Amino acid sequence: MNYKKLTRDQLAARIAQDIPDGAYVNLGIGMPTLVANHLRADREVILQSENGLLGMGSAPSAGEEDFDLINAGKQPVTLLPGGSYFNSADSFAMMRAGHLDIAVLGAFQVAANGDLANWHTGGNDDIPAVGGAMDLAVGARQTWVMMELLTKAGESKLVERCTYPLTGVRCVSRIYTDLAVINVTPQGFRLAEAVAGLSLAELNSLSKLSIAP
Amino acid sequence: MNYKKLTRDQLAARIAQDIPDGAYVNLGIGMPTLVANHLRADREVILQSENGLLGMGSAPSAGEEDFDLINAGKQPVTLLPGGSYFNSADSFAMMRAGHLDIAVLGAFQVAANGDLANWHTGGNDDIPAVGGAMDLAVGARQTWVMMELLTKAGESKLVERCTYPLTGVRCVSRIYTDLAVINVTPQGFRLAEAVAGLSLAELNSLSKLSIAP
Amino acid sequence: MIDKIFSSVAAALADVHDGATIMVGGFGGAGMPVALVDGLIAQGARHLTIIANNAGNGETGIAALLKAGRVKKVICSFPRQTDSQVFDALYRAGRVELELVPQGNLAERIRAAGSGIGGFFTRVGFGTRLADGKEVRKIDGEMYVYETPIHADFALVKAERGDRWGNLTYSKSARNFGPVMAMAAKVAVASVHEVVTLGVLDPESVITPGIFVQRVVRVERDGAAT
Amino acid sequence: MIDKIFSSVAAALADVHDGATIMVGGFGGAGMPVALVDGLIAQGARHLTIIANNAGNGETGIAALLKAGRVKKVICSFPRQTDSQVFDALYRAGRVELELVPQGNLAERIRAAGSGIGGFFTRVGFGTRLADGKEVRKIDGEMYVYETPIHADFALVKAERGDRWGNLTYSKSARNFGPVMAMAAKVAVASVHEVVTLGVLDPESVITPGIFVQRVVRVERDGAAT
Repeated sequence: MNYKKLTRDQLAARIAQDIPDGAYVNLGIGMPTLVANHLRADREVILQSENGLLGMGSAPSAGEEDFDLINAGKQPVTLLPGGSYFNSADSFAMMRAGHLDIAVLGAFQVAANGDLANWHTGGNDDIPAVGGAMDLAVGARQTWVMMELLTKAGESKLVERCTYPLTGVRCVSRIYTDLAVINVTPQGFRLAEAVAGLSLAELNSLSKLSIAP
Repeated sequence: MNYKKLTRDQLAARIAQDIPDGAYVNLGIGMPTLVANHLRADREVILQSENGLLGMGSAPSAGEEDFDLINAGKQPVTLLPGGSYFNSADSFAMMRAGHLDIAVLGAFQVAANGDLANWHTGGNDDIPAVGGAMDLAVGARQTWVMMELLTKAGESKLVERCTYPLTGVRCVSRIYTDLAVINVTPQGFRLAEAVAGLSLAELNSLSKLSIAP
Repeated sequence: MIDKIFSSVAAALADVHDGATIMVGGFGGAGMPVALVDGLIAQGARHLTIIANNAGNGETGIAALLKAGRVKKVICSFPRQTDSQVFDALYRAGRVELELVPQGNLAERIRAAGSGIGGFFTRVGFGTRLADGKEVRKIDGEMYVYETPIHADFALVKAERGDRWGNLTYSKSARNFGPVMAMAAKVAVASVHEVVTLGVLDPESVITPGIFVQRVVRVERDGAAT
Repeated sequence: MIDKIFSSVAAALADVHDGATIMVGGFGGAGMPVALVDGLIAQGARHLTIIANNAGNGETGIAALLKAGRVKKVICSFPRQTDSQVFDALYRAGRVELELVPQGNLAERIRAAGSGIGGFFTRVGFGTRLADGKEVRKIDGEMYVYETPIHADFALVKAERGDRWGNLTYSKSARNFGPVMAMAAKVAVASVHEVVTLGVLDPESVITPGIFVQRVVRVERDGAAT
């Protein structure tokens, strides 16, 4: 094994690299939130938060927190000049009608047809919670997934068919993982790039898939 | 004939008398607009205008007109302290979901089952225009009609069944005319009051109906 | 004269009945009308159905209402949180029903109730277990799910400023569900931190027009009722 | 950097194609983007479908566009007015199609397009000739009619102030259809009377968030393009 996995921050930076100037983006709670720290200074990207903000800025300085101004993860944030507030119905209208360019979401599994599972592990004792995941998954113009390729148990999160309960059907267009960037095409997964030193054969072996070159 | 028809202003005052303190009211274009001039000073009534105002005031003084501030009849109006502006979807949400207490509308015909015809005479060469009439007719908690009982040709506008194209089905609860006030009940028209000197028999003869006492 | 200002939370909630359906604004703590929920606990109504984005945080607000055993059912999008221990325990014990709704469907269904919409089709949820058994329809080549309006007897909304006509403004992202919930309830009760004279609120910037609000009560900024 | 400010009406409308579907804000003259409609006339696109509340007043705005022979079809609620002579003559001559829509259905169908709703049921219009042939459904004992979203290629909206992110405020009742039309079009073009620096508009009082607006162009208050 002569390759190195991307760290979470490296992965976040890799995604930020692909977000074009002027894009309207929603970063899902959890890992995708990290992308905000790596947005390029020479590009203006407008972040939306499902709870009713557009133009979300970084975390406030200590002591400057306003708990009326939080993000979808319920952490205090700031609003940039040019930002705005709106109600939940308007916020989800933004998501659900394709006004957002990109949603970056975490995932438990992504299938070769673009199906996404990221809200429920399927365990019977789990308390289900969906939040805005289903809205974002099918609403944004492009849905990108940010995740580690493998679970802690070494199982691939890229799958032929999702076994976990679905969040959305055929909604993911690209998956950014710590080992490779993969596009979802009408013919299934297709490798966009792998970390240095990782061959497609090794990737296919890890994922137990036949990802197209 | 030992009775006198109410003038339009008397009829407007009669309607204003029945509008309770605190009511949210939409006055349709045309004759119902006159009701605004007769609202009782000891009651606070909030007027809604379909084009996006709540708390509509009277006409501005000459020279004070602002053509960004008009009523549904496109005449300049004012806004009272406590008034607000909103978009057309929100304005019609107010109408359509029963938030308005009373809509006062003009009519070509009202039927004994409460059907209303007030948007189209049915003439083939007429250019149809509906505006907010259908929304108001079915949306307000109570729809009242303000009209003369008879057409210029002497025909009753109270009818067993409308012959003009309908605005709404079973939506009118009360009709204020220059000769009588009539309620629409599950059993059909019922007289609430007639002008002094007009008997029910005369009213039935004029309207060619059997209005219940 | 119209005067929607109530002198106390208790007065504003006096007629909540057992079995009532109650919308509660807020996303996490932002916009959560804690003083009104505390008032509801004190008021004592039972067998409530609560409609909210979350199912309570920590031991306050909806969590305290749940803990007091007043809630029969929760309709929400995101019950599970790091500090949702009260809901979690009741749910696992089978002592509270849950209807889980994607957040956008929740907001849109509430708006539909407030707007006279009898039902609508949305792509959100299609093919997932949250759409199990629901009517579907193909529209322009895409699959949609039929969703119905959510009405309520009461809405408890946390606003910032209000006047005697019921006009409201909010504070930043505390707005969230407040405006649509106020539209969808028979009786919308708003807590405000400041009651202002009629005309002080800019008519261009009123967020909830007074027609959607039946009762306004001032509470201190720390959440205590005045 | 995001800069949605266009230097001229002509530049903001350069790519309107023949056969385009175009929403035009306004209720009567209030909110009617006369400078943008004049720009559309100068631009020359033909066979247009116009979606608006009215079908033109006097000889300006939509009336002038109609008179120039550019309009194939009008979708509106209230074409007939005392000064709608241009539309009236074309309609009577069979030279323009009309789809008449109750005003609330018009606003709601436009909002639906901007909100990802595939269709919805409303009581408005049931039993009338404007619902002829439409699907109906009984919901909670009342009859509803199925209505579909109205999308557009362009929306022409008259606002008051705007910034380079596309945030808009309006003036009084000139707001009307602007906010929902901006949501429902692929390209929303807003005329403003004042372009302000980012951050000048109060985030609590932005009426149309910039995400819904693609182009902003300043015009003089008399309607003339700058």
